[in-house]
Amino acid sequence: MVRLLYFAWVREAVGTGEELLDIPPDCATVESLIDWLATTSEGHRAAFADRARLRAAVDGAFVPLDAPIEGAREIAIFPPVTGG
Amino acid sequence: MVRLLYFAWVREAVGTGEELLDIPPDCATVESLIDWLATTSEGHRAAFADRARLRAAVDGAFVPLDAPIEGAREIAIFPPVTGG
Amino acid sequence: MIRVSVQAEPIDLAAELARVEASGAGGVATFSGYVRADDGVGVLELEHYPGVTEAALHALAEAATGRWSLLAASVVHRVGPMRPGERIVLVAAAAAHRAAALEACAFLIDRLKTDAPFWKREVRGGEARWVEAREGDEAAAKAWLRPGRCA
Amino acid sequence: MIRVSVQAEPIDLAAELARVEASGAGGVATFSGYVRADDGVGVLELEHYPGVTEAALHALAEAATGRWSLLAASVVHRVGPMRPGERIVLVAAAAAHRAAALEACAFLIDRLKTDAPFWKREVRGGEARWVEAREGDEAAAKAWLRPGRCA
Repeated sequence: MVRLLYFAWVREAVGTGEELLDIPPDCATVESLIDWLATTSEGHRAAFADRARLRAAVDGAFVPLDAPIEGAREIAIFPPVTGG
Repeated sequence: MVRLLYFAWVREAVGTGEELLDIPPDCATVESLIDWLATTSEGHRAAFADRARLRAAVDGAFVPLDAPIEGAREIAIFPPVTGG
Repeated sequence: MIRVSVQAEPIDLAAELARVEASGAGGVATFSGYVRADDGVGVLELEHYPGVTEAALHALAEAATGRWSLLAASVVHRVGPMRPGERIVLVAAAAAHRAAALEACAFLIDRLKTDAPFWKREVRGGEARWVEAREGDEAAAKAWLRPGRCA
Repeated sequence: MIRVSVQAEPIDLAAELARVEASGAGGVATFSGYVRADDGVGVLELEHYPGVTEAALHALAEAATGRWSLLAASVVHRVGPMRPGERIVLVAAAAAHRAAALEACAFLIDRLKTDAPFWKREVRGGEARWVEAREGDEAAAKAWLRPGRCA
């Protein structure tokens, strides 16, 4: 089980900020995880339509979308940050 | 009559912060004024011994030592500033 | 001394400054960011990634402390809803000399804009809109990575 | 809005900040300088050129306001005797965006060091010594004159 976290408009589009999922074993990277998530609901599909607007963190560390996710316990997907 | 002002260690060496003086008409620049002032007392001589450590203002405006002083009402002589 | 806070409460500037001043520094530089009052925003909401945000801010403060030998660094960021004119963020850097404090302060706020997981949502006349990231922010943050940058 | 004060009273940072914040700025940058507590100075005395100092600080604040389109600029400097840890100077710049506020703040303190007639005298164990001007201050102030300076 992996904990998925969504923030900002990604969270709103998905419809939840958090879900616990069994991820298919062939999801090797954040990007392939996103591909699979997009098939799980209309909300996921809409949230993940534009990959250029997505960022990710694996176990609390910012990573590029082609980063591996093997062994990850928490994966967050969100828009570019806008703090400060 | 011109008002002379001295600050910081220049003031301490001269022995006063302010004096009103009739300046000889051949004192055309701050530098020539300083030459003349240095002859007026031992304190003035000591204060003005090292020209590289002196700065000046004429009527409130910072000027180089070779600036003209004709018509000046207030001339200040002081060390490089050290505020802030 | 590093202080990091991500909080719903208003930022108490005087209290935060008293902390960094207690380091005995010769100079303290600060930057405060505010909800803009001039573009019709009624409410600004700040969302963050709990835990990870605090860790990112701490790492940023540690990086600044090491690079500029700071005596103290504080990064305080508000989350939740806030009104125009309210303080969103405060960064402060205390150092023996002014150049270090000023540069570290600019570094902290530039990098915070891109390195810490915060998201802003503006509410204008009942309509909410997520703020888009600015390319200028990425450029400002990256400038600190160039070895040849003018100080 | 420009505010300049040369005063014997302690600098009230919270009150000064409230003034610049009232401009409705998106960002406020400040720099505060303190009497160093770490080099044995018991008392620091600040002398100035009354009238001319205030005019110089005002001219500096106006230059910064014009160059960075500031919404507010404050320059407050203490004179007379003060103790280690006390605030000598505060500069603050308020602008719509952070880069302008940060740069204007650095400009104000760098130029203040060379353009305003203040002189410091340190008293250490009963012995008084006038502080010498630092060459680095001249260089920092002149850097703002170079058109090619990195921002």
